[in-house]
Amino acid sequence: MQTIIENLQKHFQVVSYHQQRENLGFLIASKEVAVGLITHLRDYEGFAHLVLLTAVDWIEDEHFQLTYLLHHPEKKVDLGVRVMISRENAEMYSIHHLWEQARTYQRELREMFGINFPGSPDVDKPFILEGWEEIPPYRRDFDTKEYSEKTYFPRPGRETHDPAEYMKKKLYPNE
Amino acid sequence: MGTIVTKILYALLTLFIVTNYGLILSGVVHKIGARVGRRHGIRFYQPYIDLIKNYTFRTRITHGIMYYIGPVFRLTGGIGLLLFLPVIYGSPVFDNFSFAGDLTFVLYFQFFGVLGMALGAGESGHPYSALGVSRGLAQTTAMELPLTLGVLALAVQYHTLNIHDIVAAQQGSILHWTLFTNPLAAIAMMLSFLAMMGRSPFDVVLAPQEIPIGPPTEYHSALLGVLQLNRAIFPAAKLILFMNLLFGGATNWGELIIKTFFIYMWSVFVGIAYPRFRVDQSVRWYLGIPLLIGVAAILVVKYF
Amino acid sequence: MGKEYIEKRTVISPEGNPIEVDPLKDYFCDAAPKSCKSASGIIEKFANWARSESLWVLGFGTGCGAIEMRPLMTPRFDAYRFGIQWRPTPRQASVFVISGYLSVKTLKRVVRSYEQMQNPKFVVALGSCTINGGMYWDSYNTINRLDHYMPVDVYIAGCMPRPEALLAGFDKLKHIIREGRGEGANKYAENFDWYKGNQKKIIKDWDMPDYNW
Amino acid sequence: MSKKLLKWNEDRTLFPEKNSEGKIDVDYDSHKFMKIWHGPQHPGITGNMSLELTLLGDEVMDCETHVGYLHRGFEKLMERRKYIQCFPIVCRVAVPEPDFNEYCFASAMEELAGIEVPEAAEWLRTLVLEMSRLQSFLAWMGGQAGSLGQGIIGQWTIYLRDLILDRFEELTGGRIYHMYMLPGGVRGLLPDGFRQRMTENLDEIDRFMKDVKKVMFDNAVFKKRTVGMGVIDPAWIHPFGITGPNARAAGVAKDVRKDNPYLKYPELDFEPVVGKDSDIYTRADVRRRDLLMTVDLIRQIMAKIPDKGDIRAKTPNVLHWKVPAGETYSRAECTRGEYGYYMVSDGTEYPRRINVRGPSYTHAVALLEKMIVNANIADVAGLMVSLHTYPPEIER
Repeated sequence: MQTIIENLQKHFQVVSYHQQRENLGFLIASKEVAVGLITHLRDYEGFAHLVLLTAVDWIEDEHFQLTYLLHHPEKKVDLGVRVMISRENAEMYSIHHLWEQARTYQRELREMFGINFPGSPDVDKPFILEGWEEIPPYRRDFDTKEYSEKTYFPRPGRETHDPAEYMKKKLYPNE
Repeated sequence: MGTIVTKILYALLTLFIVTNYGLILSGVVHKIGARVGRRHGIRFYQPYIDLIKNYTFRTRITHGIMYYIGPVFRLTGGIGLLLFLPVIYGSPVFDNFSFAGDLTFVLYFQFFGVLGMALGAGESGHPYSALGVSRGLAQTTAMELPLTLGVLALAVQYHTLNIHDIVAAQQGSILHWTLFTNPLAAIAMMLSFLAMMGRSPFDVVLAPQEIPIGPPTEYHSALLGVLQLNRAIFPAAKLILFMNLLFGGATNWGELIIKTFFIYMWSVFVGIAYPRFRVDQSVRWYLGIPLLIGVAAILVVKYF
Repeated sequence: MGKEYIEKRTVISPEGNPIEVDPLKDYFCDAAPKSCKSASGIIEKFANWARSESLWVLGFGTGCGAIEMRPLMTPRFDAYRFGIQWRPTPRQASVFVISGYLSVKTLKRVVRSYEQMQNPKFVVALGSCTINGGMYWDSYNTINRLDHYMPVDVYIAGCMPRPEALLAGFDKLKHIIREGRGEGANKYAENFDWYKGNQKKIIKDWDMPDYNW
Repeated sequence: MSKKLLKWNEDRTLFPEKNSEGKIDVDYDSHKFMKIWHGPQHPGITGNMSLELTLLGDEVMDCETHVGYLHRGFEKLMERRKYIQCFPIVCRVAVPEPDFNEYCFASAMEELAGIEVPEAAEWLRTLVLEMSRLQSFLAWMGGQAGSLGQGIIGQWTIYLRDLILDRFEELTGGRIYHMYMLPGGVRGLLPDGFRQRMTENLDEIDRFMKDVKKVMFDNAVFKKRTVGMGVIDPAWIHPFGITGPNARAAGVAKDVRKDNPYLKYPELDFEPVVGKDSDIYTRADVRRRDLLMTVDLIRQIMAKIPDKGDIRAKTPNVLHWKVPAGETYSRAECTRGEYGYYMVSDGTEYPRRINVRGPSYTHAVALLEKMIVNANIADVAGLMVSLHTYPPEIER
């Protein structure tokens, strides 16, 4: 794992590297070099298998984190490439030419996070949702509970509690 | 005048008995299939309840007048086949309208229902119906070839086109059955019989996993009831036909029930054990060995 | 995805003649359903008995409850004994088993399948998620109450209900039908506007006729 | 000679030419093509999804997979639940094998929180995962035979599956959803007499699998329908992200249990089952041998599993459990391929983001759309089932 990273640092500027466990590491790459880095990893280092592509919404820092998790079939190690992109007009270069299934992931991200991948086939087609009019649902500022209560005729009689407080009230009322 | 009225009344009596027999038989066959799968299966009288239920639906929609032709033709094919068969050999009551050329007639009625279904189901406009119809026609055409060759071999063998005479020729001993006197024709016809009963491996026409459920996709309520009624009569009539042609006919109802039951079991056992052919595979299969056997049957009868 | 397939357009027929097509009007019958009178007295009772003893279930696994439908139809529980059978097309089925949560996208298909079934038709809803949302009560994509969108005869609670519970539910449904209370289809026809309003409220891209037979 | 005579000389000049993308230009106004929807209301579909097929004659010219009928927004729901509240809902992500969700969730969380699971709990987890694989394979086998019209296999295998579900019920209290693998351990030890009954069930399965082999795998019609159908080129494995038996049938020995060993798999003796021809038949056969291997693995586990011991590590109060910030990915080998959870924690009581990587994600969309082209419409169901796709894990 360490040799791969050292190799990588010769060609690319790797911002930070974090070893989660012996066969899994995460590094941060900038948006511009990310696709080149991933191509390099696939073609020269042998990370041939794209495990997943997903996004994390860091709403406080005003950016999305895209995670490309790559797997090395021979060395059995994983490398996560994290790319931070701005939350405003979120856009990322497409990798559908590298892996066939990437277009499915990119369609999903387009729909659920509103991240655009120009050039990816069918990226604007609805994938999971149908006739969705709100902001993309996986964004942190979308409140699913409020939307559900507003839309789906909740059956009266359901009570919800915060489990910690409810338990405290039930079990230790005197404290 | 009096004779024709009694004849019609007798025919209706036959129809009534055979319908009930067919309904119970389909229930029992379901049960046998279920037992192989370690189940109890449906109650043996379940087909009656299903029939009643289908007739008591309150709404019915139509796809135009041709749409009704499907079930009507299908039922006509079933009843027509039965009415021209001598059901019980030697009994004036259950002899039906058997006449000198009924063997050709029977072959025609066998195909009649399929054609009617094709017309009607095509009218419903459902793509699965259309797919099912084209599959059904292709497979029936292929399956008819060995069957017709086998029947012609029998006609040549017995020098008659009358089923009654064919049955008469087989009386006396079990060795007089066509099964033993002309085994090649019997094999060709019994292979065709598999597809006639619409069970695996030749049930791609109705394959619920691919084209649920083929031609009858759009038929519902009373129209489906008519089809279901036919599903009881038609197999029973076909069983009686094969019993008459190959297994020496029956001289009483007990014999008929035993013989037809075992003939049915042939297709049931094959059906349970095998997955289904694609339609092109089943056409190829019928144009292969069964067709050759059919040709051989005719040649054997003609030249040996 | 464009919706041009439901817009009015001109099609060239195989003979070369142009034909005006308005798919929603021409391909479907969109007349609202009518409530059907039941027969009287003993005939209706007999019919109800037949209906209750021959429940043809539509083979539409809408949610995770579908996984318990297979044990239900196989050796251990064998629902065939009670006259419950599969039917692959909605035209021929009389019972719609909503097996679990319904997302909005599925609800649209469920409504269509339901409307294609013939009167009388019954709905059995499995799982807590059809009753009040269950585990997914706060999800943005699953409905909370099925009875706002179609009349439900029997609810079977649980996540997920065991096959024994399903058998008990079907037994209850039989009782309801035999007592003549299984009039969901008529209820749907009588309160058609209310049901349609609820459906249209959540199904945003409504690209089908209001009622399709 | 006779074979050549019977073989139709297929004239493909009538078929339209493919364009540069490998697809044909479909012109519906030419009245040559038919568009057909395969699902969601369709008995031949696995789960609740639909295929939009474009047909020319009997042949599929183009296919588009539509998913999303089962979308419940799990990843969103988990963001507004505490970790322990996520625990009961994760198993609902995929119905046929809920335990893999529980395991991946629990192990990702334990890794972030730095908790060591006791040995007995690890053995029990291994046992439950293998049992889960076994029942899923059995359910699949019935589906594969059923998709080709052989319903009897389904009756037998679902009967066998019920036996395994009984053992699950005995061990965990649940038939389908077990909620057994808590973060930090498991909920209970083996009940009395469990081994005995499990051994009897495994013997029963062994006995039935011999019949299944005879009726299904040695069947001439089954072979005719499946041999040479739906071949996955080994070169597709990495571009499409194919994992599990689908990859192993193509000769690539990819098995997470061997590659990235987890739980007690290093102590068990097994070799990944590998096929050669990569058609439907080989995939089915690989799964059958995998099933028998799973039976063998359960026997090995039963011999080694401790009867008592600590089954739960010490965890903080679960209602106030703040998992340290970080991110990780934990994976396991389920019947369909690699199952994984990607978990991001921001140091609060609520997970920041959890992403589920279901193997069907790639199999059912990109791969199926490619494979199904030029298949006969009658083979669509068999082809789809042979990939063992399951929609809920695509859309969650």
